[in-house]
Amino acid sequence: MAELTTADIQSNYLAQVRSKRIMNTILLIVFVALMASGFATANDRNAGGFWNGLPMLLDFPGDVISEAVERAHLLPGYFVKYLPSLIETVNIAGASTLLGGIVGLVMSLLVTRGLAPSPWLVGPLRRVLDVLRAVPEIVIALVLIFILGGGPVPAMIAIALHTVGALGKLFSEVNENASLKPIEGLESVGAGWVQRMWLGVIPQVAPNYLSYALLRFEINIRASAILGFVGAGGIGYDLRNTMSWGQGKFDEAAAIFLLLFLTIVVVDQTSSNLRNRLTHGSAKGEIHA
Amino acid sequence: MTVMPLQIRTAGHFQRKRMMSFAVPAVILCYFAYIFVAFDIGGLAERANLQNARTLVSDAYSYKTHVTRDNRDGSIDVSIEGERKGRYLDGNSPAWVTMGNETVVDLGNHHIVTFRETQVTYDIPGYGLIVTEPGRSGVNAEFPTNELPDWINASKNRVTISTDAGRLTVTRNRSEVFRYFLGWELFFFTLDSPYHGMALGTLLRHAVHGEAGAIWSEFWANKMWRHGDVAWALFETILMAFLGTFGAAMVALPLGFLAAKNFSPLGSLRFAARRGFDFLRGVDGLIWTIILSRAFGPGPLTGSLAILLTDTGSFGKMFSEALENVDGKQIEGITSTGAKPLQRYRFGVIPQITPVLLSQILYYLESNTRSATIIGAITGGGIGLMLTQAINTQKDWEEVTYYIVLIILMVMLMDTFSGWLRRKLIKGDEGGH
Amino acid sequence: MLRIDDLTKAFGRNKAVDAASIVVDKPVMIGIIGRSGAGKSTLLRMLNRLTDATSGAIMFEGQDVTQLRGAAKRNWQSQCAMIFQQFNLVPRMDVVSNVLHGTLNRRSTFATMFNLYPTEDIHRAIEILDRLGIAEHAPKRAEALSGGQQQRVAIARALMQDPKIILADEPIASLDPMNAQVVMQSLRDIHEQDGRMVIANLHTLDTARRYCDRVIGMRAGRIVFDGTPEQLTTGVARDIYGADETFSEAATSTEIETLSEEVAKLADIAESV
Amino acid sequence: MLRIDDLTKAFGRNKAVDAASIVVDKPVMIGIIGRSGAGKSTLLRMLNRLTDATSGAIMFEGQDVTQLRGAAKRNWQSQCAMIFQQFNLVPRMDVVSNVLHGTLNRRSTFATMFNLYPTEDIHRAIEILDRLGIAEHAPKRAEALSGGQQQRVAIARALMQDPKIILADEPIASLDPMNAQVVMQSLRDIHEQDGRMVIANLHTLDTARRYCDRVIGMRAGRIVFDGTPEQLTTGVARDIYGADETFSEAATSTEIETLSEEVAKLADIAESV
Amino acid sequence: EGHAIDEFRIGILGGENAQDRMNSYECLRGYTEEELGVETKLFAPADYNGVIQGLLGGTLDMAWLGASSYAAIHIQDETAVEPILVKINLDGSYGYHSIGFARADSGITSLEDMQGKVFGFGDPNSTSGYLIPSIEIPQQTGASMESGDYFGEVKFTGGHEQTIVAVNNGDVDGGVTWADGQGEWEDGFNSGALRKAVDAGLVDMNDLVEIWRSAPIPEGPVVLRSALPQDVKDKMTALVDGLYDADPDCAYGVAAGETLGFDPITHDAYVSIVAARLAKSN
Ligand SMILES: Nc1ncnc2c1ncn2[C@@H]1O[C@H](COP(=O)(O)OP(=O)(O)OP(=O)(O)O)[C@@H](O)[C@H]1O
Ligand SMILES: Nc1ncnc2c1ncn2[C@@H]1O[C@H](COP(=O)(O)OP(=O)(O)OP(=O)(O)O)[C@@H](O)[C@H]1O
Ligand SMILES: [Mg+2]
Ligand SMILES: [Mg+2]
Repeated sequence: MAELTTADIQSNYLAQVRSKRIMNTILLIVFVALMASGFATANDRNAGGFWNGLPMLLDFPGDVISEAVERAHLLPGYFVKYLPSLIETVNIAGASTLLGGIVGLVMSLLVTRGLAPSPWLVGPLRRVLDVLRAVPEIVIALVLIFILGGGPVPAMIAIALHTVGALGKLFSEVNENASLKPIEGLESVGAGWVQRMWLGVIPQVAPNYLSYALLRFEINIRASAILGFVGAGGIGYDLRNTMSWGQGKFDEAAAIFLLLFLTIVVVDQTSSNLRNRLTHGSAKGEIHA
Repeated sequence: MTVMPLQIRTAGHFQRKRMMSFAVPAVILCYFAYIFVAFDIGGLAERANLQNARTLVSDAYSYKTHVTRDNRDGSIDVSIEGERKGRYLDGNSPAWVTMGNETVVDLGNHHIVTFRETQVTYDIPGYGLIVTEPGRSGVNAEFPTNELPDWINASKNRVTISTDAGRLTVTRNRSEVFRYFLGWELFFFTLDSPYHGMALGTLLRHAVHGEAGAIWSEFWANKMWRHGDVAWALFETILMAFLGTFGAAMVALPLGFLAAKNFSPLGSLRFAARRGFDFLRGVDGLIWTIILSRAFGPGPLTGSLAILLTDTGSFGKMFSEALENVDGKQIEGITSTGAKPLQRYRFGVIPQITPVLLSQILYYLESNTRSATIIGAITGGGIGLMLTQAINTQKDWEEVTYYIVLIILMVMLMDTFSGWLRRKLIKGDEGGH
Repeated sequence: MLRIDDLTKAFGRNKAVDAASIVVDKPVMIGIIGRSGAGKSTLLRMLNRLTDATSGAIMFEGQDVTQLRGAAKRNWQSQCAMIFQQFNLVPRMDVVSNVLHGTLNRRSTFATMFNLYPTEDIHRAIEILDRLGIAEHAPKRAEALSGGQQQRVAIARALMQDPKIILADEPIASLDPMNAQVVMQSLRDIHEQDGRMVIANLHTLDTARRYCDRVIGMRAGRIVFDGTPEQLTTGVARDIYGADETFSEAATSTEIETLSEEVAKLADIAESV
Repeated sequence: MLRIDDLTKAFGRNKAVDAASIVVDKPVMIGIIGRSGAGKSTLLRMLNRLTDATSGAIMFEGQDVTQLRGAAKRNWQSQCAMIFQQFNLVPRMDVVSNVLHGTLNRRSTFATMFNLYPTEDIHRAIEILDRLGIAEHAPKRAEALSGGQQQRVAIARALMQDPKIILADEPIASLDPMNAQVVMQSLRDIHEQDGRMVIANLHTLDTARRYCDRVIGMRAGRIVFDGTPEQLTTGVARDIYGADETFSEAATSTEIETLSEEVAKLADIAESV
Repeated sequence: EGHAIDEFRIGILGGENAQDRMNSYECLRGYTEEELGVETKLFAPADYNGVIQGLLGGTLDMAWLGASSYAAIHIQDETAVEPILVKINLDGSYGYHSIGFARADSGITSLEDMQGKVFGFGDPNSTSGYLIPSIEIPQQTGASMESGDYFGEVKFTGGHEQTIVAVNNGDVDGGVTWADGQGEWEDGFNSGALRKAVDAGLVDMNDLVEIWRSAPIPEGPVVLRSALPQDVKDKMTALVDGLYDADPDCAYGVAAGETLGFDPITHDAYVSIVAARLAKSN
């Protein structure tokens, strides 16, 4: 390589700066144009415009809150009334996270190169995971409601399937970072695949798995509440029925909303504390005995 | 030192480990048992309607053509999926329907249904001839056997015969035959289109001869499958995700500074911002949609704003965490040159957090495509609404399948796109634009 | 009892082991020496069936080991223990569990998944640890032990397999001289007391000379020397290592001891600054 | 020109700098030495106004620097460049941009927000980089450079400020001896050729001796020595470092060089095995 | 009141495929655009509540509501909308029925047989799917509609279609949906949710039996937002009123079936529905 003079470096650098500046400007313009035209399109396709609607933003919450405040004394009764629904929602999330986590765990081991017992299955199974992740829960739930009828089971299956996809991928990323040495050690003693995975991989990755599963549980609680909206049971279903009744049942809607919101916040906080502890050490004692 | 005590201690230790390793699966099993009871999964087996499942699956890859006779005026109507849009125009009919005084419907495999003046007959190979006579007094039917097989459902006023070849329903007013075919009929062109039934080669020839635009618009405006509308709906869904995600990012960035320990001037302000984020996140996007629909009405803007609100909560939290983790050395380096506060943020902070923020935003773009589908299903619009409606009206499962496939492709596409963008931007980025 | 015939392993066009033939008729302690990349590890890994051979055969007591599949292969692995340079233990599990992993092949998958090891196995594991002088660490996690201790746990796991052959792939390369000596002595003891065959890849000439009954030299995948330690002259060593005149035996081995000591000393000084 | 009067900085009850007074009447190169925690960094940071003084004054050309606020303070900072032990560059931005940060105080906020710098500034930045021998790295990201190169980028940024004073807080503490020498020589050159005042905190006695015109010793926040390098005897050093009889000058400095050389040599030998 | 408008927005109530609804209203949209000279848009939210919120918030200008949905709006804001027209059946009446039905093979033939069984409503905002049966059935059974009181369990299925499928599947033992009550049971009556299910081949009416029928329910009104300028209201009233005569095909689509057109109506026709709804509120 020929020696560059300072002047060369200067002009090269200036050229580079200029082209970068042009690139950035184009990027910025494209982004701004996309945002602006996107907003304009959405605004145009909407029944009410953004600016007209802004002053009315608080009308609906106002209605709900004023009715709830008016009949505040009834709220505790509603809490009790809807507790079973809440438990159902949490159970849907819990069962589907567990189920999805267990299947996702197995899937993740099957799709991690280096761990998979049959390498030719890795590609196809990964596509399966991609598809499972891509399908919104609501799609599966609606179809299953058609076959199985309403209730918690379609929601559970729908969320579990999505969870398999999501956790399967995250777990396999964790697996990729697991050290292969212990696994080779176990292989050298003649351990089978299941033994290698269970004794060699799982102890290494368990804290990360748990952390991801907890995060998924948080997400799944929301998902299960949402699926209630389409008839899959749980508290979402009650919320939808009272909300859409409108005035006259807003107090119940408010109570249900509070119940759900508090649950989400509590689960969020607890799980993020737990996750922090899991990923930032202090995970003393064997997670996996 | 003898190892005896150690051996005994270790054996005891293993006893405890054994208990532990059984305890975890046992707890999980107990929970599943509880769920089994609480969700009445046992009763599900009998409630599950396999007939529906079969209908769904077979309808997903096949279509049915209805041949309907109005028993009062004798008029006959042949239409695909029994829809007006799929109706064979007067005088036209598929080859297996022979119109005339006696209309003969050949269901294949020697299954023949004949509409006569006053009678409707169905000749079933291996079973015999069924003769029905719809009239004022009901549907009088004669069957070759006394004992009716379970694929015949007959009452005084209605007879339904379902075979592998098709299905015949006779009531006092109407006689109707369904014949099932594989495939998604009329997917490209409806019956009234000049291009219907054209072979690909012919079509291409037409296209080359300047009809490409016409062919495209015939396809795009297909009344049965409405590809144009579906494309709009997909676009609307992606639009909601796009506006919501990037809008939220723009709102959350300044708020993130407010909530970050090392940038927020006031403790109370920080606390308020954090609780605000928790609230925005805690109330799900779906509920935001309902709340917003009073002010903004139905439409994609409402969906976008709902996503924007929820994600402002998520991004605010993540951004403030990213800001709390910034390296003070760079900021100090910039400060020591006498840089103004804005310059300090621009060069000390922004270059550090852009990769983190960008990757999080782009990750959300994909997941919001799914959220937008759901939000659309409940109020907004877009492909989610089309899907729910198609499922709720419970016909045309091929349409449902079409939508599901499109949704999956859309989400996977957004996933690929955001992944690509993430790699591209974070690698080549020189500190944001 | 062990007979290796024309064993070859090719990675693409590169032959890691090239037509190696070895005959061993009684349990001896064998050291394999050679430069980095000579194919020592690959040879051992083929013996344990961690790597499949490209061609050739490994006959052990009349059976062709390279042909074994599934359970039979795993059964062979359980008879032929392997010790690794990096110990390859499960770091998050306790020492006894790691030792008990030596019995995995004999126990049902279900039992091992739920820690259902027979009490006598547990007792034996402790005895083996005691024999290797690390019984008091039994309840600790493997990762909490020093390198030398971990390697002894690995040896304990190997012994737990009650193997006919112990393969050791540079067992002392990541250890300091003190620990290296302990580990090599343990292997020697096992060979002498239990009469097990030991095949160890060794980086250093003098270790091979000191502990082995027979030394095999490899170079570029081929076996270029096979004889007693006495036959291993500096000339031969120069041949194996492909070194030129400047080759000093010291550079391959004892130097390590001096070196690490030196460095440790220097580090101490630096720290005290 | 620079006069520090009774400058004190207290963190809670702990006085990091305790009534320090220094008078400098012409641009010299000053080295400040002292143990870790002696208050060297705090003193420099007060000079640059990164930290506010608790009491006392810093007079520069008749102006009390400690009283400056807002734009005036930032203006002072731009005249008084600072170099840090950890370089404190923006690692994701290219080298030239980092150097151009030295002009931030002079340019409008708006222009700099969009990375719009005048062409002559860019030319000058590259000239400065050339002077420091790292012009060919100009378009690279700062993080892609070695420690010594990064420190030279930091010096380039300082020069870009065209400052009256350059403060350097242990500029060579994270560098290897080779790079340390290059960096110190650059500072010395700048001092000699441009006639700028340089004040450097140094960890090692001999560096201070070799490169500085004047050495200030600090101990527990107080200035305990202020004189020429020649006046800095071992006894005085022992005083500054608060060391007892076993204090060997070598332990504070040159040893580092020998040590690393030694280690490098040994590593070479080890590698050649 | 009285500001000129710059666009006109028509809401379409849930129940049918969104795109189908849009398509059948397309002709009305064209006429409106012509008549008012402003851009006209159609909106088809997923459920009743979407339209209700739109009318309450003033983001929709016109919709054809169910009686109960109209009552819901009226209760929340008396001044939000005013009813203008109602659809007339072929026989000149303007009502329909809530029909209770069960599976034929379940042996249930009347409400009495439903005691202790699972009962399914549709959408809580539906007149025939919830409001009217929830008032008339207790009058007949003498017990409330609370789960466990008379019926073993009372559920909302979410909509008419879901109720039919739920009953057909045996998910619920009996349910209510809407039908005009004319024509024959085997065909699923002349119009209504049952008829659509039959036409789609979803259910076989032989498998179902009628177990209950409500008193006639007034058809829901076409409403206009009250705040619209008077001339807009007049024009739209005239347009929809004359739709049947001007374009019967369009009227068929808009009215979702055979009709004799629309007749004027006032709030008075819905007083009892409002009362019923108030009675069901807390
Ligand atoms: N998995 C593999 N894929 C490709 N080539 C390999 C693989 N494993 C080993 N090799 C190659 O085979 C040759 C022999 O390697 P091997 O590890 O057996 O040498 P070694 O004598 O054990 O060396 P070392 O002392 O470094 O452990 C080397 O050239 C190496 O690069
Ligand atoms: N931000 C701070 N808050 C509280 N105490 C501080 C702070 N900065 C420095 N100190 C304290 O002030 C004293 C002087 O610290 P300073 O960093 O100036 O020492 P130093 O001589 O630069 O040491 P070193 O060689 O370790 O950099 C120390 O006791 C230190 O703990
Ligand atoms: Mg090796
Ligand atoms: Mg310091």
